[in-house]
Amino acid sequence: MKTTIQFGPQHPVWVEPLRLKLTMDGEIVKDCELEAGFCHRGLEKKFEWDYNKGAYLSERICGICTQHHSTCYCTAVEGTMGLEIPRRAAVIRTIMLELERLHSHLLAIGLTLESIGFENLFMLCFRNREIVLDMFERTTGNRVLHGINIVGGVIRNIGPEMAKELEDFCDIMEKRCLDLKDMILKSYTIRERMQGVGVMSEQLARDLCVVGPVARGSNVPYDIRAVAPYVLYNEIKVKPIVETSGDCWARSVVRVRELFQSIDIIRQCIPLLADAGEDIFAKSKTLPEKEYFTRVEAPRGELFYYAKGKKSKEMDRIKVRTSTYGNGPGFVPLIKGSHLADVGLITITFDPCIGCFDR
Amino acid sequence: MSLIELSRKKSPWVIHVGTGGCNGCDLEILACLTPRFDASRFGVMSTGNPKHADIMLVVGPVTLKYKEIITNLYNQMPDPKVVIAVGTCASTGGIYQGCYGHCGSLDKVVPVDVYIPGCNVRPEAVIDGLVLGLDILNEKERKILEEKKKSKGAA
Amino acid sequence: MLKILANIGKNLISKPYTSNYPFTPYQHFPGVRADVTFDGTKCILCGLCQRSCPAECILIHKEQEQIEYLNTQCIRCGYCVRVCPTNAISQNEVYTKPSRQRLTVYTKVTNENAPVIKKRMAAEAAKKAAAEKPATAGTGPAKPAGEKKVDEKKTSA
Amino acid sequence: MDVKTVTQQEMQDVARRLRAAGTRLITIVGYDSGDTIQVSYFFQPFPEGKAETYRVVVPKHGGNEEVESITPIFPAAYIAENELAEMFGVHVKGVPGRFFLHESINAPLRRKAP
Repeated sequence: MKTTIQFGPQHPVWVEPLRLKLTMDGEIVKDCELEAGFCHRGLEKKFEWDYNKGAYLSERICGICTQHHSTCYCTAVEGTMGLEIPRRAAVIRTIMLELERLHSHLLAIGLTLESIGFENLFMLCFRNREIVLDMFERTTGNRVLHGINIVGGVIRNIGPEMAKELEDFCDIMEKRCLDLKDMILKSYTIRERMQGVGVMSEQLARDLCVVGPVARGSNVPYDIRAVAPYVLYNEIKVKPIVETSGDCWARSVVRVRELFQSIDIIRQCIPLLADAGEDIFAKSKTLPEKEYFTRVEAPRGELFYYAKGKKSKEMDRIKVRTSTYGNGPGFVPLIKGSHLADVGLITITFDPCIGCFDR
Repeated sequence: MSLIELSRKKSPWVIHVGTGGCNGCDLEILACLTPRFDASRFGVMSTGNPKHADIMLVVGPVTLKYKEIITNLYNQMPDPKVVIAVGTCASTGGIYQGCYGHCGSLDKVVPVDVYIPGCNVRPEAVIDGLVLGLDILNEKERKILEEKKKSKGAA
Repeated sequence: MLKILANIGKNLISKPYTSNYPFTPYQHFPGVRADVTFDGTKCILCGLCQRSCPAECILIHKEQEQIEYLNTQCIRCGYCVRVCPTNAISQNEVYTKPSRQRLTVYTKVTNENAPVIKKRMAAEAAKKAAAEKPATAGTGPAKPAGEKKVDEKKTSA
Repeated sequence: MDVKTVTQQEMQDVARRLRAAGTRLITIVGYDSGDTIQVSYFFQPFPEGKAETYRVVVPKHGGNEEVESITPIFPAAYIAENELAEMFGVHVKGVPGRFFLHESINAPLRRKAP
């Protein structure tokens, strides 16, 4: 007998609305239909706007990867004007990007663990996350929406004192992440629950062009920081972290290992602050007129902005392609044939961000 | 004070609804329930089921597709109920003013009792809002009890 | 096993991690962004903040010589603080408390260098000079400076 | 950013060639210039190489424009083509053309012809 189950839009597993229409045969999912658009606000239309205000709007596409969104937007608009930002601004942006990856990955790991019922580690992840948020509050003035990126640079400087605090922060964070890593990787329960669930084969990952930890969990070493370096990644070489098995476990392990990579990059960036000049903002002399696109490796994967100016303050067209947009087609083949109890776990290891997906 | 009223005052259950803003305020509500700003100290518990909830925390401007769903959720909640608009978007629309995809602020769809301004809100502000929401919950409870008494007396 | 015991001992001694917020005062780092305040003695009513605000939360009423600031609609981005030519806008560090209504703050501008006010005063002086005999009536608006007022926003967006 | 403008038929061949070479599709961007709709396809060679852009220009015919679908070649194009169809009010062959938008809204990014 076949039954249809509506999974979402209001579901305890996801914070955000998304609907999956599951056709069930007993406990096994036979067919799955994805319905999105519950978060669609119409931001691409709104972006035909003053380009300075656009930086604040792009931040509010997604609250988890704000810095990535605004960096990508600002780089795209700077490209249309042919503007180059000062070196110090680039260093500050890189530090912020990596800090954000830390807090996003901790959030994703925590939510994954919560969805399999491991409340303790979820709380521990959030406890560690608070340190990152404190660091954000000190450097940028807000916990989540940072608002320091503007077209042409950044608005808040990181002084020598703050740089020292960042170093201390790295030490504390590394210690805590090591604890967390031990607890997750050595846990028999977690491994047994997640291994072999929701396997995405390497061929499927290449066919569907999935991005970020989902692709890297399936042995596709696709990382924009290595493929097409942006702000400071020309100097700081990043080697993509790859796992081979392609299941929920592999995707989580990629995120755990990337925590240390991020801490390492922040450590490499701090000495660069000392001899980077004092300018953090370059004023543009021209208006946006050409077309340009940029890509940034957000915590969830590749983030793409296309900008086209029309020689006035207003932009002509901004297209946003977010990482969940790239991972969206990957839900359906994995859910087909799995158990109903695994649907929540599989989707949460994709780290879906519906605010990004629908814009 | 009846037992139900006491338990409601001591332990309000909240339902967290994200209607399509950025996730900033969603995260801060999660941060509220986790170790740093542990709202469970006041007995606040997050539930996924609107039928068990006393307080609805709504985040984000109400998108056109979500309008119907949020009225359903509101109607499923038992009386007395309190709706808290968390963040600028839910209160007035915020930066998404004039976008075609949403129908503006939350109070055009369901009645709102508490507005928490801030973009994004701080967890402290959410705790303040919950405390204010509890007062309103008690007021509403008392009103319902009085009406019941009156109707009993009339009968 | 020993590690667990050590951990238990450590946790017994250490302070609780949870901040005791409503019972202890609010703590924050310097430079935190919250809502903005307008300085009526510095503002020149140029309207730059109104045009640059992404959330359209600042309304400048030139005739009434006052600034209407929709606190609930503000997104705390700090762009108006950066564009203000006279540094009349400053950013607070303490968040706005929740309320039962939407918050709107009115600020009366008293800066005599503002072009609008200069014009009005010049006009008043001219009027006074032209008609010495009839006494001029008080032209000041009803609301005093810096008054905070809570009311429902009348028009919808 | 260098753009190669191709016709719709050539685009199919280009897509097939790139698919065989293991190229990744980044996204499809639509743009309404007033009297034409430009559809740009962004590709990223993998594992290394510079991103490539191909553009198809479709003249406007009052809402009856047809764009060839590349979803059979690149499965990843499904969402992007749906979005293109619903945002600009064009017909992309073989996709339903309603994914994000509410029923009450039609082609929000389409502009009026000058």
